[in-house]
Amino acid sequence: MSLLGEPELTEEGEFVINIGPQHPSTHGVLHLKVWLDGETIKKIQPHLGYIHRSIEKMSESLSYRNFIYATSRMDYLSAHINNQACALTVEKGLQIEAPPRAQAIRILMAELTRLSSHQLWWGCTGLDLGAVTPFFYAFRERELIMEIMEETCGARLTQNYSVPGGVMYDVHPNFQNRVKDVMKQVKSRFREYEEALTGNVIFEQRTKGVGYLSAEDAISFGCTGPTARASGVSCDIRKWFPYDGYDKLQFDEIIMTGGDSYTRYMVRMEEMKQSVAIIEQLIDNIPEGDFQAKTKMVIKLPKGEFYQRVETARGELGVYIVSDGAASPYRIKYRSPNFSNLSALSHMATGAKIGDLVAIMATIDLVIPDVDR
Amino acid sequence: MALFLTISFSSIATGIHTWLAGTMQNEMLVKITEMAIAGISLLLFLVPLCFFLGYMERKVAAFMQIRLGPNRVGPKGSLQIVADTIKLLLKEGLTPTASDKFLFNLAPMIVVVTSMLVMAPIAFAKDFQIWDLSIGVLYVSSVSSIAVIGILMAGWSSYNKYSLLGAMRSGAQIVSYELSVGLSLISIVILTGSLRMSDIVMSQENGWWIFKGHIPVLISFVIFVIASTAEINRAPFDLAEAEQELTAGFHTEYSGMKFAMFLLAEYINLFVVSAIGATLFLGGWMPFHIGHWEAFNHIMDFIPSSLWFFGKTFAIIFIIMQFRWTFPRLRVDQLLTLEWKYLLPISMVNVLFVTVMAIMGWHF
Amino acid sequence: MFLKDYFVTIYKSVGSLLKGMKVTGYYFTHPKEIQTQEYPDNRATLQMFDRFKGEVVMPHDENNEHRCTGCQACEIACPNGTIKIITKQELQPDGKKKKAIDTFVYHLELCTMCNMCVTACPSDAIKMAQTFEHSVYDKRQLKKVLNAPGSKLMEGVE
Amino acid sequence: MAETEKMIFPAQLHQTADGGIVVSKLDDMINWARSNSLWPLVFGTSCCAIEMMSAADAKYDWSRFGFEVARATPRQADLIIVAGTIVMKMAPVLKRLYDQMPDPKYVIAMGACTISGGPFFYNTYSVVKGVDHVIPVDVYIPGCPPRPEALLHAMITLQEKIKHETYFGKAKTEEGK
Repeated sequence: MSLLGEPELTEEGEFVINIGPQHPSTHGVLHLKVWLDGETIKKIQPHLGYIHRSIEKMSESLSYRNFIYATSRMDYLSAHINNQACALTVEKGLQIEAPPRAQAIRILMAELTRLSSHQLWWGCTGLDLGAVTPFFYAFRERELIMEIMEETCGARLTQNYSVPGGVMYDVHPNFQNRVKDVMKQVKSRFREYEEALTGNVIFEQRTKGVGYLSAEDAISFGCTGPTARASGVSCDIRKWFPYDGYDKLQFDEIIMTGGDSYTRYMVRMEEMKQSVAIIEQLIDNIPEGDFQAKTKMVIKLPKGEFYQRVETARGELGVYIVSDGAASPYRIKYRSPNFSNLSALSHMATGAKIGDLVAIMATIDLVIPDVDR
Repeated sequence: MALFLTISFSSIATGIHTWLAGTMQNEMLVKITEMAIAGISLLLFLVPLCFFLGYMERKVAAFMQIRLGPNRVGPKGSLQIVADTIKLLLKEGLTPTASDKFLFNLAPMIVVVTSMLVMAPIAFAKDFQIWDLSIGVLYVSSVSSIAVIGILMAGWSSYNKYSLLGAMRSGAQIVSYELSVGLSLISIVILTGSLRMSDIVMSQENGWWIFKGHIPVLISFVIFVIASTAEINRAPFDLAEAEQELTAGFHTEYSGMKFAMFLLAEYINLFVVSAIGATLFLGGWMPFHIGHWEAFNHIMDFIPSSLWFFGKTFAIIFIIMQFRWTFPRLRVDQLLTLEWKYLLPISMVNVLFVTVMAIMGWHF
Repeated sequence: MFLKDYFVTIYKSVGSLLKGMKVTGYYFTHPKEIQTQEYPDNRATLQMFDRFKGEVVMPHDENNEHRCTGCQACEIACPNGTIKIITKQELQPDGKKKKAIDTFVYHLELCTMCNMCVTACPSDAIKMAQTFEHSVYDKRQLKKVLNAPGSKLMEGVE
Repeated sequence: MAETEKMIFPAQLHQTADGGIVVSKLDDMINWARSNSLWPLVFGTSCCAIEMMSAADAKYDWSRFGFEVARATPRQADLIIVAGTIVMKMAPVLKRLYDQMPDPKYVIAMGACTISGGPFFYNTYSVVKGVDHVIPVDVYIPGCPPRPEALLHAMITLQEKIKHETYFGKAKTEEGK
């Protein structure tokens, strides 16, 4: 049943179904108009705007301190990384740098966010493919990370922890011990993840060779993040344009060349391990010092344009601020990773089955509010 | 208590029969009354059974998913399904305007009635069977395939594209998997030499077929479990409902009581296929006997036959439930590949082995 | 050769499926792994973290005095107008008029718990409370007045 | 629950004088069934949906109350948890989903966005300022997003409300007497 429009056969005798806006596998309110031939997909047309909250427009009327909180609601699974991106852009405009302690805390939080986001993604991929139980195993570890977030930032999902100049307050005294405990547990569970889903023959059949995206297509669609890295495109912002001291850390950019759903899955699984490695490097070496640089009460950026990109759990997030010297930005534009990744969906899913569409959407890891903003 | 159960089942049945035959002179009337009693007692048995299966499913799922599951309604949450049923009974039963109203309302009935009909030849305990007809196995495999008509009807009449896709998937699925189920049942029929359920159970007096029949019967048991999971539309073969793909598949438009009937049918089907699997491969109500160990067999006989039957049935039900909560769903083409490329050829070759074994008398 | 591949595929597939069933089977047979915290029953022992942001409150001491001077820093800091402060001119004992709060309106239904108001407050008059059970039947109940009736500014807070 | 008792209930509660024992017992049974079998619709638009998923996970486990049968089709759902912002384009879809649900149906507005537009109350042009402009809401939970426990609390609050409904006889209100 379509939510928009009656069931109909188009002139060429095509069978059109509307997946979404309310559909369990669209991860939000995406509306896909799908032309079918039997079970095979002939064409997909995504319809956007069901969660367009005009965050960009809204940010123009907020001060530089205040607009950051709204970006938590954009890609809510990488809320901290979004906040970090905005804070970095403002810092760039002010030509200040966060103190080393703040930078280390930010990276720790960003990697924890990435880990929790990937864990949620892992559970939901299982769920989308019909295996319900992985969801619960993934959320068990995710809840532990949420506890860390809650103890230090005071909120589980939308932390609002990064502020221009550093972080809002220092980490909780318990932070280091708790993180170490959690990392120990997270590491011990990877094996179980592999047994429960990765090695499963049905899962392999469902994902291998499905939704192929070549490196050229990945570049031309502007895909970033694990989606592009699974096609062999090196695009990790943490390596290419290091920020907040990522250049001082030892970690690998995961690049695989399969280009199918299974490779995208494997890239994310490996990234989880890299995140754990980054956290373990940094957790004992948080520099002492201030957690926040001194900033004025009312921040005013000089006239000009400022751009900063970061690597969220889904790809490259770019924050572009045009300032006219006032206390609030003249124009803000977010280059969100999901929008570009979504644009490749139609290309990837054409010729696949409906079941594959679900698998492809799961492995792109779409967050729809980030598409619509 | 346990001994009482064994005695009562057979004696109650014969007792009722003699009493009815004594009071009513008309033989026809006796038959009709007996049928009515059987039907009513079946219903009285099925409803609590489905409550239990629903509860069991939720608890099994919960424990596999490291959580508690229903525990607030009634003791340990045991009344959860009762609450669900009462709610569904009292919920508005919608019939979409554009649907074919007659077929739309008929479909759930067909699905439920079909699954209940299959209960007829199942032996629940020693001498306790509704209808011990001479073609029991054939009856089971033919009647159970009628259910697909109900599902197709539901999908077609809903005037909904998801339903239609679900129904078409279900049609392809049940028609294909019927073959494997049939072939694996036939291997037991070949060994027993009879289609009658009571004969099949009695033939396992000196050991269950899964032990007596060596590897070929083991293979056909595995194929039976896989194929019947597919036939009753349960995950990982629940393509007809496929929540993540087709919202709710063929019953997308059903609400309230009509939806409850689909749920009821699902659980009855689950019970029926497990019961048939238990009867054919694990000896039904027959206690665990080993060849000529008279003393051991005698001890085993003390456990009432109904307990044996339900124990085996629930073991298979548990396995099917574990499938559901462990595996991802197959894609529609992989589903057919599995059947036509793997299950069917293997079961065909398997039937050949079983035949040779039966002719040569290599089984115990 | 073909037959060998065929059976190797079957063997591997069955193996991987059994591995998956081992995981679920393990958890089914190990009830101590159950993670559930029974929320309404564990209410007495459930402890939120100190920094958990549940709602904005204005602490009052035993003399019904608060620390809010009515400077409206929080109102300005709030990104989405959750706080509205209505001030009045209060006559001091020495005859001077002084600004004081009349009502501190807090819209819980709008609040995003971003903590900006608390960090902006120069006199620590407001803080985040660790409550979270705010469910109501009527949305009007979510509009709160934080200063208690008849409360005064604490001595020495400027 | 002490908290829920304190809350102002939309209807004043009185014993039915003329209701009769059978009718009120039946009512109790129906309300018991309905309140303990709230099947939510899978409907999440943004951040709150993640916390809704968390409420389903092993740590919070709403299946203890019998809520875990999340239905993807509105035809089989009893409850719609509006988890996330509703924008102007989504509002007609939400209304349609609500209309497709069979009676009795309940609505929980989860999070600041659904109650009032929340962070998007001022300065945006596209957000519906409160989901109660579109569909009637039974329980509101503030928070951005509310904790999973807060969602459980809201569902318990909704159960309390359902337990005071009447199916047979007159409403248990002063006006109904």
